Amino acid sequence: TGSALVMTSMVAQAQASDPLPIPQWTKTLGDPVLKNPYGLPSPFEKAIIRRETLAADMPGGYNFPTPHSYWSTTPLQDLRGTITPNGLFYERHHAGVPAVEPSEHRLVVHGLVKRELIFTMDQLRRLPTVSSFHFLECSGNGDMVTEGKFGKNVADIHGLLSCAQWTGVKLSTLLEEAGVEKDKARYVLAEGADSAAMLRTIPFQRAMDECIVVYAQNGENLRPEQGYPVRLLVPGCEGNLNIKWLRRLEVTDNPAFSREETSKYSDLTGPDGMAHKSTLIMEAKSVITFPSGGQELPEAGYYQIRGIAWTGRGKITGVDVSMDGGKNWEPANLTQPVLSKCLTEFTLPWRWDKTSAVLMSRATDETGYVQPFIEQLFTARGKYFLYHNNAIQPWLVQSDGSVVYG
Amino acid sequence: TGSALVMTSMVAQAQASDPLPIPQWTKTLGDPVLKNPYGLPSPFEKAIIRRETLAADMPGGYNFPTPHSYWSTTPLQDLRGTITPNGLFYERHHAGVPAVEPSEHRLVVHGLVKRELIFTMDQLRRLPTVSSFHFLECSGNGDMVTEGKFGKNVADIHGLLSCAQWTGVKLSTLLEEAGVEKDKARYVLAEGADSAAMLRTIPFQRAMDECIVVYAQNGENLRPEQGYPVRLLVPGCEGNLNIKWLRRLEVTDNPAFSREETSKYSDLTGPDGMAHKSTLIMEAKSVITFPSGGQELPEAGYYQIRGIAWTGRGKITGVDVSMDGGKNWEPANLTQPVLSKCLTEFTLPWRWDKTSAVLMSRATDETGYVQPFIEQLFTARGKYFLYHNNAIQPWLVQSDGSVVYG
Amino acid sequence: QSDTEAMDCDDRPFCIGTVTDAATIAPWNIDVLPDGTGLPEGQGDVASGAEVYKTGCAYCHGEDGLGGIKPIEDHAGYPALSSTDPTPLSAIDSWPTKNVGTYLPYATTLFDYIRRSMPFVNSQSLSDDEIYSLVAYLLSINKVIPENSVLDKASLSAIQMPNRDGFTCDSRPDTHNEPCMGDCAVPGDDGFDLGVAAKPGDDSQEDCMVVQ
Amino acid sequence: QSDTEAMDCDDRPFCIGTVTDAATIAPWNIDVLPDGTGLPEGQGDVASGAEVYKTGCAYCHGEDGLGGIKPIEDHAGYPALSSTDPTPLSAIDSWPTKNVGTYLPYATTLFDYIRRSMPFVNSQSLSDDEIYSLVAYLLSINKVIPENSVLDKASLSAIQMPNRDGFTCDSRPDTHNEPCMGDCAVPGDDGFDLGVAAKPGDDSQEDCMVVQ
Ligand code: HEC
Ligand code: HEC
Ligand SMILES: [Ca+2]
Ligand SMILES: [Ca+2]
Ligand SMILES: [Ca+2]
Ligand SMILES: [Ca+2]
Ligand SMILES: [Ca+2]
Ligand SMILES: [Ca+2]
Ligand SMILES: [Co+2]
Ligand SMILES: [Co+2]
Repeated sequence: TGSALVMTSMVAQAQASDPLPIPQWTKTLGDPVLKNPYGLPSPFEKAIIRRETLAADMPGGYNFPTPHSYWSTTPLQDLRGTITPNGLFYERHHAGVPAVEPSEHRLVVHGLVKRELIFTMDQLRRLPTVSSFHFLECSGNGDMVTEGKFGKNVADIHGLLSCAQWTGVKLSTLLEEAGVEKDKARYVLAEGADSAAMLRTIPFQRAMDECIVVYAQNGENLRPEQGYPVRLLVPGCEGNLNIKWLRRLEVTDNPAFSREETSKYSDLTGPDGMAHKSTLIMEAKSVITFPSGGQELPEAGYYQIRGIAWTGRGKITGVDVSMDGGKNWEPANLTQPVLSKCLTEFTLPWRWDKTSAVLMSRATDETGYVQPFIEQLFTARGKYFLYHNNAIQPWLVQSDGSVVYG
Repeated sequence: TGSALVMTSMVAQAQASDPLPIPQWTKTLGDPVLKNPYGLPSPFEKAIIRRETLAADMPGGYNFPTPHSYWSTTPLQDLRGTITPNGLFYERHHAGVPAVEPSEHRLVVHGLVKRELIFTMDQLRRLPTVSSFHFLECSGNGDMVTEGKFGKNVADIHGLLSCAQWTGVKLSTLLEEAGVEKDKARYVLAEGADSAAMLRTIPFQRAMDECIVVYAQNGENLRPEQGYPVRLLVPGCEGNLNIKWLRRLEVTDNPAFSREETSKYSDLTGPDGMAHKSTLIMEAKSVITFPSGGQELPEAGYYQIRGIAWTGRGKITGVDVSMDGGKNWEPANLTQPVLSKCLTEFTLPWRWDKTSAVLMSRATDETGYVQPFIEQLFTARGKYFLYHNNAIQPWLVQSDGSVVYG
Repeated sequence: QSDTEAMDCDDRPFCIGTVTDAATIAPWNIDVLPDGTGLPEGQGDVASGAEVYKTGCAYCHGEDGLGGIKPIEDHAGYPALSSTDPTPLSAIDSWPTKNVGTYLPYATTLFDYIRRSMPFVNSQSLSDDEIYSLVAYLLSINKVIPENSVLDKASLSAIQMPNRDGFTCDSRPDTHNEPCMGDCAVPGDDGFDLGVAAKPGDDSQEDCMVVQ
Repeated sequence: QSDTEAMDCDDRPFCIGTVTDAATIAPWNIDVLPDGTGLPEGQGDVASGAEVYKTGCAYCHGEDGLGGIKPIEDHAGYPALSSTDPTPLSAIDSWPTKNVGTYLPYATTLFDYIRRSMPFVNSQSLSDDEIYSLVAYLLSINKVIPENSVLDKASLSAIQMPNRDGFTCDSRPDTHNEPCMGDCAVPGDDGFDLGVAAKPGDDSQEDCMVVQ
């Protein structure tokens, strides 16, 4: 399985005249119930895991020095639908994954409030909940492309992206409970309990309208790699803003300008070396996950082109697909329901005739914004931009059926 | 964590004057990325697993003789939202879980068709897909209640229920590819590749309109316990109909009347001992998951009543909640989006004043059908009915905060 | 014949999936329908079935098919395949023990089930003659057929099971509950309408299994 | 004072969450804002900072803060904390190496970051004086302040970083692409409009960080 399609039809054809054998698993008892009280994938799926991008595929010191400030990618090219199963959710940590004891963990809410509050996890879980489906994406997703490195497959290039159903309490609920001083409040600082103690500045209106303090991920409690027992969720905004292992929320009248808002995670605006201070929103993006880099088409005939699209500005309204390098486009089908600030699956039927073809997808969102080509981003931002690379991703299907970066 | 709420607020109050300690995890590096290439829950979540219902809680030989024809329950009282994470999806097997090799597995489509076809998994995965969210429920869910046994918690009583995003190819696509003879076809027989080789009869219209041959579950390939590598999905219909480890689909003009359509999984219709031959649809049902059996309220004050509702007849249109044993009801909030033949989450704010209270929920679906009391089911079906118990579930919150069957 | 011709591609939406034939499928095509379609050639008598049962089935289902072997204490035992009361289920009013004799509408179900699922730990290992003999034995001890019966395709198809009229189609919904919001009656109160016994369903119910 | 009064329940939507105070929170309240809010009492000079750096930081960040220690071959090294070219980033046109001197808009960021995150394997272990001295040292080797600097709350707050004017607010979207469907130009074709350099954003952008 995995991404490699083998030439099964000819093999099956040759065997078609033999009576079907009865496999051993049809004649003997399988594993009992509760062999795994917490279930695991089939052993035949052992290639479907999170991975690092190999240094050999990213020469030049692209990969970070230490596995504690590093990432791992979701194998998006091997997934279907829009949900990322929890065990395959991408990682991006700055001091590894802390082993937080939930009964000891505390969340402090203070600053420009009438009453400073401390919450235990039990207290947080009592408060009214919201549940919604949202993607998370690192603003560095795809940054190697801006540096002229390309990676092999979707995971390498776009793998810092996942999607789940999140449940928690609205940040506004916590702030109202603390008696937030709305006339003075301009920002909320959010800080983590890992040893990086990541600090980010949340604009107050976004904090009140959008943010959720979440503790459940696809139904069960958060995974350690996603911030167990509690994290901040800022739908549609860069992963780093969504502080994991959340321990403190401070309402302030001034922003922090933390290191992750200046030295890192800030973007050059153009050739003059100026930079943006805050670029929170992840703009509309899409990528074809099949056929995509590293995969192979076994024969001519029908295939379903498929992929995912997403935007931090609400709903995806369309995804167009080109099979000729961008000269002509067709609108793809969007799997319903299309949700706001969530992955959207797109599909399009295609017949391959063994000629080489450059496939690409182009998303449009509810604001009318259209996913750009990378050359447009270089024009707008200069050749040194790094983050928020939402450019169109081309894949070249070669005449032998193998797919590489287009 | 788990279901037990501890009295943390008084403890926290007493400690409120001590400066917050800095935990060890805030001062030292945590685990590196890719410690678990396939991630796992926090060790602190080890109580959140699938379980059997203990014989001590279900006296009288309720539990089946062998772990190979048996079940395990989803801890619904510990989950949030509507997605069941794959590792906690309920099990119901008849010969254990076969270790199917996906490259060897075949799906045969034959019978009243122009051309008999064999599919490999690679071939199935090429065909056009659908992805949608649906619950699966065993028609025996809650059957012990009809026999006067009650179990302790939601998992015990209603735990043969889970929900996921499913991706696969429509059964109609496979049947059209085989050139199904629509004028003659009345049923499709579906058969599994485990050593029970479960056989069920699917009505032809339902097969063409509704059924999906699925291979992905919450984004990744099916779990072995859910039928890896391919199963049938019949949205809204009893779990047993959704044949796992699907190996054969035969279009016929007559039904099978298999053992699982006669001896088992068929329901007495009334006191006269007559039975239904086919009761495929799971009717509207709901259950409060908090506060529910086995849980405990630590103090008076605000709580969010929450639960899940579902129906095999489309969408849930409302869930009403009573806090006084059914005399008075309030409409609960339904988490959006409400999807067809899928779990729907409902919530309702509540203030508990330490007096005992009987809580219950009552679902209504788009057909206007209202979830009944069990006494109504006994009247309609006689005292010996077993399957399709979708009765209202009462929970008694006692004055000490502990919750038991109502 | 080219590969494309063999695949029948011109006539197919996708041309994915390999064309095969009945002989290839035969080892998996094991279902038996109520009219006997699918029954193999072969035959078996009650005495032979008793022998096969004694060595291959009795240690789970009990010597006389009355079951009850309990591999796990406090759990149910392996199911009985017979009972002491042969009255069809639809004719009694006591806690029903659904089993082979009292409940099955068709004898073919018994053949089909044994063929695909039994013995439990080594299924699909019996010969067709052995299955006919087991069906004969089990129907005999359930007092459905005489002890001197010999079953084959024709005679098994002809068996009329005692409970064959005991089934109707799904007639649900079979409750009607008003979504009362205030001052409501509950079961046990005089004002609560418990409803009535459900009417039998008729064969027009769209999901119903109806033998033509 | 009853528990309820202490909890302030009458004035709160839910009365969940325990009331606390600044003294309790203080050990976690470690952020430093651009105007110096949050800086602790204490001070440190460049020479002391050089000593602390040598024993606690140099083995990762390099003897002169030029970094490059590579614990994993083929990966990047630990980041440099200085560079050989002190020109502010916004004044150059070559591949930017963002670092302490050339990029940070506020010196307080450096204090805040070291205070919360460094040393990497044993964070939040430095004294306030040590942090002041490290900041002094790092700003000194970055040619932002003189070697004889002594930093404390007031003097650190007063530092004007070279790149303090190098930032504007988010002005995206910064591309405009027509959803052309047929016979389209692509980048490289004459007919394709690559767009223009983005205009700087202004402080009214709703998410922007603006210091009052
Ligand atoms: C190791 C135990 C074991 C052996 C040996 C065994 N069975 Fe079974 N049998 C079972 C179990 C367990 C079930 C119930 C399976 C289920 O419901 O999933 C069953 C069910 C049945 C049923 C269905 C009963 C009903 O009420 O629906 C029949 C008929 C049956 N067995 C016949 C046989 C025959 C004939 C043999 C020998 C050729 C045999 N069994 C050997 C364990 C066994
Ligand atoms: C064991 C290695 C190690 C040690 C020791 C260490 N650091 Fe670091 N330092 C790092 C890593 C790794 C990063 C980048 C972390 C990240 O981006 O997540 C870093 C980042 C920094 C940065 C931010 C640089 C920038 O460009 O944004 C500063 C400043 C810094 N360290 C200062 C110090 C000081 C001061 C000390 C000693 C008190 C120290 N470090 C000790 C590994 C180390
Ligand atoms: Ca105060
Ligand atoms: Ca044929
Ligand atoms: Ca083919
Ligand atoms: Ca057949
Ligand atoms: Ca409290
Ligand atoms: Ca502060
Ligand atoms: Co950004
Ligand atoms: Co049923």
